[in-house]
Amino acid sequence: MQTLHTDIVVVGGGGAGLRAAIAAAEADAGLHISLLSKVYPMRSHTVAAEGGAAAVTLAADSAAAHFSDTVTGSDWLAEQDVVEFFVKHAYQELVQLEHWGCPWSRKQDGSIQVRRFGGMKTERTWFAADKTGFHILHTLFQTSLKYPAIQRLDEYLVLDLLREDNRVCGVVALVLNSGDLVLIKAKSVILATGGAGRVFHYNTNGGIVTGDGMALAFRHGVALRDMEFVQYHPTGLPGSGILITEACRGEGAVLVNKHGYRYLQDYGLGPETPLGHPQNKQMELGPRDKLSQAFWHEQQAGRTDEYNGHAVVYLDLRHLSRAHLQQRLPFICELAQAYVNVDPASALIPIRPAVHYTMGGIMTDINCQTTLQGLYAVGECASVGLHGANRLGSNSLSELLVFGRVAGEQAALHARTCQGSNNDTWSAAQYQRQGQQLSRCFGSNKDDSVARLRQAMTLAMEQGCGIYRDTDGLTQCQQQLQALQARYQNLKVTDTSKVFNNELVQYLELGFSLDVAQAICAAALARTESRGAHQRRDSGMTARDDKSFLQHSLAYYQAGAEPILSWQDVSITSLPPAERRYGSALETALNTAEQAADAGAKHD
Amino acid sequence: MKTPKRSDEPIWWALFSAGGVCFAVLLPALMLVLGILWPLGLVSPPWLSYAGVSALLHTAYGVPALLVTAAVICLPLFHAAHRIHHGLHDLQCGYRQASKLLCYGLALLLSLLALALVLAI
Amino acid sequence: MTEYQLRIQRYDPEQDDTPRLQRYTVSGDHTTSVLDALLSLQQQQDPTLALRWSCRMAICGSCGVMVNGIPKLGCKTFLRDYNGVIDIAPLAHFAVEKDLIVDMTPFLAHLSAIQPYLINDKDDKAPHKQTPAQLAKYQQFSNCINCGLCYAACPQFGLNPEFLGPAAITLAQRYNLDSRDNGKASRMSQLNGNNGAWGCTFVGSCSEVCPKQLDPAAAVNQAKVESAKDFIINLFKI
Amino acid sequence: MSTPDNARKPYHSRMTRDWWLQQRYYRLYMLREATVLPLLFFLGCLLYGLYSLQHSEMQWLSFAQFMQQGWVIALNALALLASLYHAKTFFALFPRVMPLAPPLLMVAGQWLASLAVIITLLWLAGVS
Ligand SMILES: Cc1cc2nc3c(=O)[nH]c(=O)nc-3n(C[C@H](O)[C@H](O)[C@H](O)COP(=O)(O)OP(=O)(O)OC[C@H]3O[C@@H](n4cnc5c(N)ncnc54)[C@H](O)[C@@H]3O)c2cc1C
Ligand code: SF4
Ligand code: F3S
Ligand code: FES
Repeated sequence: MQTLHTDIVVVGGGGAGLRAAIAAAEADAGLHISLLSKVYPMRSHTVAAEGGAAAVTLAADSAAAHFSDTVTGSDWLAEQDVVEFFVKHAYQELVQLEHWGCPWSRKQDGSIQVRRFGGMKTERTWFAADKTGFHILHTLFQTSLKYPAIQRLDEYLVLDLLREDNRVCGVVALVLNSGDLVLIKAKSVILATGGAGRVFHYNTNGGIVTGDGMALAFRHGVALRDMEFVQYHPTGLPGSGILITEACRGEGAVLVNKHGYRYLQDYGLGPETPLGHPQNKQMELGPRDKLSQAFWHEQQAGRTDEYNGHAVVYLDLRHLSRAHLQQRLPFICELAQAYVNVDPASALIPIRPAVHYTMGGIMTDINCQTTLQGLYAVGECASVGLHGANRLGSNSLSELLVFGRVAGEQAALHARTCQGSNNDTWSAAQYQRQGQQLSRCFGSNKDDSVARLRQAMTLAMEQGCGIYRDTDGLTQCQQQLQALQARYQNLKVTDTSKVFNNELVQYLELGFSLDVAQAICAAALARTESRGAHQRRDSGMTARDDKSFLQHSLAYYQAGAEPILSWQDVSITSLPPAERRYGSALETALNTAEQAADAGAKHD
Repeated sequence: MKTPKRSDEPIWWALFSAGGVCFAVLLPALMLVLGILWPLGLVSPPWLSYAGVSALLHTAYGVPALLVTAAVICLPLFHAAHRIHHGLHDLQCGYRQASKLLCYGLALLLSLLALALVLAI
Repeated sequence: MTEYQLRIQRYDPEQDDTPRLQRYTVSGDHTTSVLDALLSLQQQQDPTLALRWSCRMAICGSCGVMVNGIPKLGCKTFLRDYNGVIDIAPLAHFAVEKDLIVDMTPFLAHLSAIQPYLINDKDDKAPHKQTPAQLAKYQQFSNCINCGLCYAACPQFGLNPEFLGPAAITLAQRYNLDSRDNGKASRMSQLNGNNGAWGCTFVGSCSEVCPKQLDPAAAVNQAKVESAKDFIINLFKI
Repeated sequence: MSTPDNARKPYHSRMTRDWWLQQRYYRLYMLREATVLPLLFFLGCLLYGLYSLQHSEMQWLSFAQFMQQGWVIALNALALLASLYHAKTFFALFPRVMPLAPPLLMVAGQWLASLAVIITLLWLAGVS
């Protein structure tokens, strides 16, 4: 039996995991930190984030404004104390990253430059060209090399958590290059495994974004919160789903349907803003959920075009000069050229909505602590309560940093104060059980395969839990998922090799994904209102219903059955629910909301 | 990570680079005139007769002659030595130290010879 | 849809002593990348095929393979650009773990060796000032996605695995050129060695294959100039 | 994390001695490196010339005769071509190693220098 002993296990080498590991190492150099990741850290999907990270920066901006944008964007389902904490600490975290070397884009005088972003009233998005996530991830990864306390275990796939009663005491991992199982005992475990976008068919996510961490915690009785809220990004490339960043629209790109008409003005986001003069929160800079929904209506009305069999509308950047595009959006130019053979300076980019982000996740408190003692969660896999029903672009990169740090510090504190588990017979038994479980999955597949099952799952989710949902579709999806779970029980891994067994990894990931998919579907079915990214078409459910649903949904795992749903109150500190308004309706409404927020912010 | 030993390559690389410039800027002209046109009889300037060259070297005797020799013979020799030394490594031939001694040693010897010949005239 | 012939180098450490070639036929259209083709093979014909990938948008650096002998990102190389049988093999100059997966540990060790992080002792709360011109000095070299294609293209790394190699030296230059950094002196000691900048003979193929066009060859050779300066300064120190 | 019964068995392939024949890029590299071989021949001629000059007029004449042999002219012509190929590659590398001015400008400047030397020498040799 291979057993490792460490103080803190961080599962995930993305932005959140790396930030947490560094924070833990800085909090206490005497602690031993193991950073596990199923891919090399710099392959994590944080690398793909293009647009930027938000923090109040300009003199004209205020914490209260960022707070109100975030809460409004969340359709009032954000935990307002968490948002307050977040907006207060975001700036300092971005500066920290600057001190670690992140090549932020600059103004002529050498100060930080900020750009516009959808749903944000003021320019407050820091960016590093259009490779912000890439630069953040590499800066963090490279900085992590400074700390001898951080031991990296690259290409380790975590299969399960080790739990004694109500506390976590380590993880079980598969070492991908040898096929060996290893038990890693620790006092604190931080899950930072990223989102679950790959549960859907069209998505902007990398192949590794399969919801592993969510399922790990879920299976051990931790609630998954607000799982019904899945963000569609309005501008993915047809087919692949590769993201064309919102920053394009921040720079002035416009959306047109097949007739060349800027259709967003028909969906409450108008009036039409003049070409080259984007307005915050109007037209193309409206929030993502609204934009994706508008696409759906355009498609229903037959005003979308077709590209390689996919319905598309177009992103128009042609009025921006080639030089400007090369300077501000070089990666977008490269992507458009390679994947749809379009030069954005002279032609329209075909785009369509694609699943982008899971707002929900492992429920934690403001300290990133879950209901299992010693278990923390952070980043996209977690629901600390920042995004509510809809995330604003550029809030999540900042979230990784702000809460990554919190998680690391809290985990360090816990590791210093708690007693580790020393029960070795118990460990041996665990190890054996895991080994047996793993060996049972090998065999020959007659009429099913991991690939086929996965395809069926992603299509079912796209159908049932898409941009618009209704009871029939959701119920059908739920039944399909149940059938797929049954098929999964009989599914076998045909490749029995140990070294880099891709099929085994995909099999395990699919198991995680299916559990997460069921949680999404169950929560979506239970929320019989429309809010943020969750839109129901059933009659009586198309509007927000604060009386019954100003509540977080909590899904609890049931082995072999549908998750059990319960509800949790939302923490509201200073901004009482109001209507979410964009376009011209915004101005008047916002002033009132902001006054309230300012009043609230004065308390601290 | 321990600190590696400082390489002496900067010396050879500097000579190689200087030689490379001479090879690219000065030698094409020389090769054209001395190696092709003159032997073919297409040009026969008086300064390429025995008396002419001797006179030339005498007027330029000393530092100028040495400098010209260094530029058209010595530095290009080191340039060649550098490339051959690394080329042998590329072809997986020979031991690094031996090939280094041989290549740069020969370049040094021939360079000294050239300079001595110029001074001896 | 067109049919494409692929010849893939397979190696299963538990069965084989040396790699073998296996032929497959896949269908694809003008948008099908090599990665798409490999994944469709894996899903429909042979689940035992092992490869690395994630972002499928040329930014995570996982999917490097040799295509007809040239290092490429699988997700940014398209079948439409090839005729005849397409040869696919794991990245050259690295040890093969299985099929298209190589051992990247030496690459990571070399990256870590050059202290790839900002070294300075500023700890006030304000960001540094850095003008766009100062940023431009190193920006290009900060775009490395750690894909390792340049190592597979560099014969000097193939001949001498201790050579720090193009990406690591480029990263060292990236920090050395950063106006906010004071760590050049300690990085130079790595670059000054025979396995540092001096391991390069300017073959230049690293820059040819770099999918992000950051010209690592230029970085490595600029590092030689720096190392030469450092050499001279050192002479006067004693 | 390797144990004795670890299933790993990484396969290390060795570079063969003819690696440089496999890709066009490597062949061009080797060609560039090989430009020094005809260069060495020409340098040998120069040394021989110097020796002859120092020795006697007779010797100088026999040097001149040596230079007139077909194979010598051929090798020196090759050396000239090699020097031009070397120049092409060398000039292209310079701006990348020392980015002092726009690359095109630097490359053009270097060619102008070579050309100037050629023209000067031709003029001195009486070509008009
Ligand atoms: C295309 C795209 C663009 C985006 N742009 C922006 C933007 O401009 N601004 C913004 O704020 N947000 C953006 N986002 C969202 C943001 O990038 C992500 O939410 C965030 O990067 C997630 O980071 P993370 O650290 O939580 O997870 P990830 O970066 O996904 O990392 C997850 C880590 O967990 C590891 N892991 C997972 N499962 C296991 C397991 N079972 N065992 C071991 N390790 C495991 C993985 O190996 C990986 O290292 C974007 C997202 C996408 C997809
Ligand atoms: S320098 Fe280029 S080729 Fe080399 S690892 Fe970086 S991105 Fe890849
Ligand atoms: S290919 Fe290798 S030899 Fe130098 S120029 Fe690039 S590092
Ligand atoms: S899959 Fe990420 S670079 Fe190709």
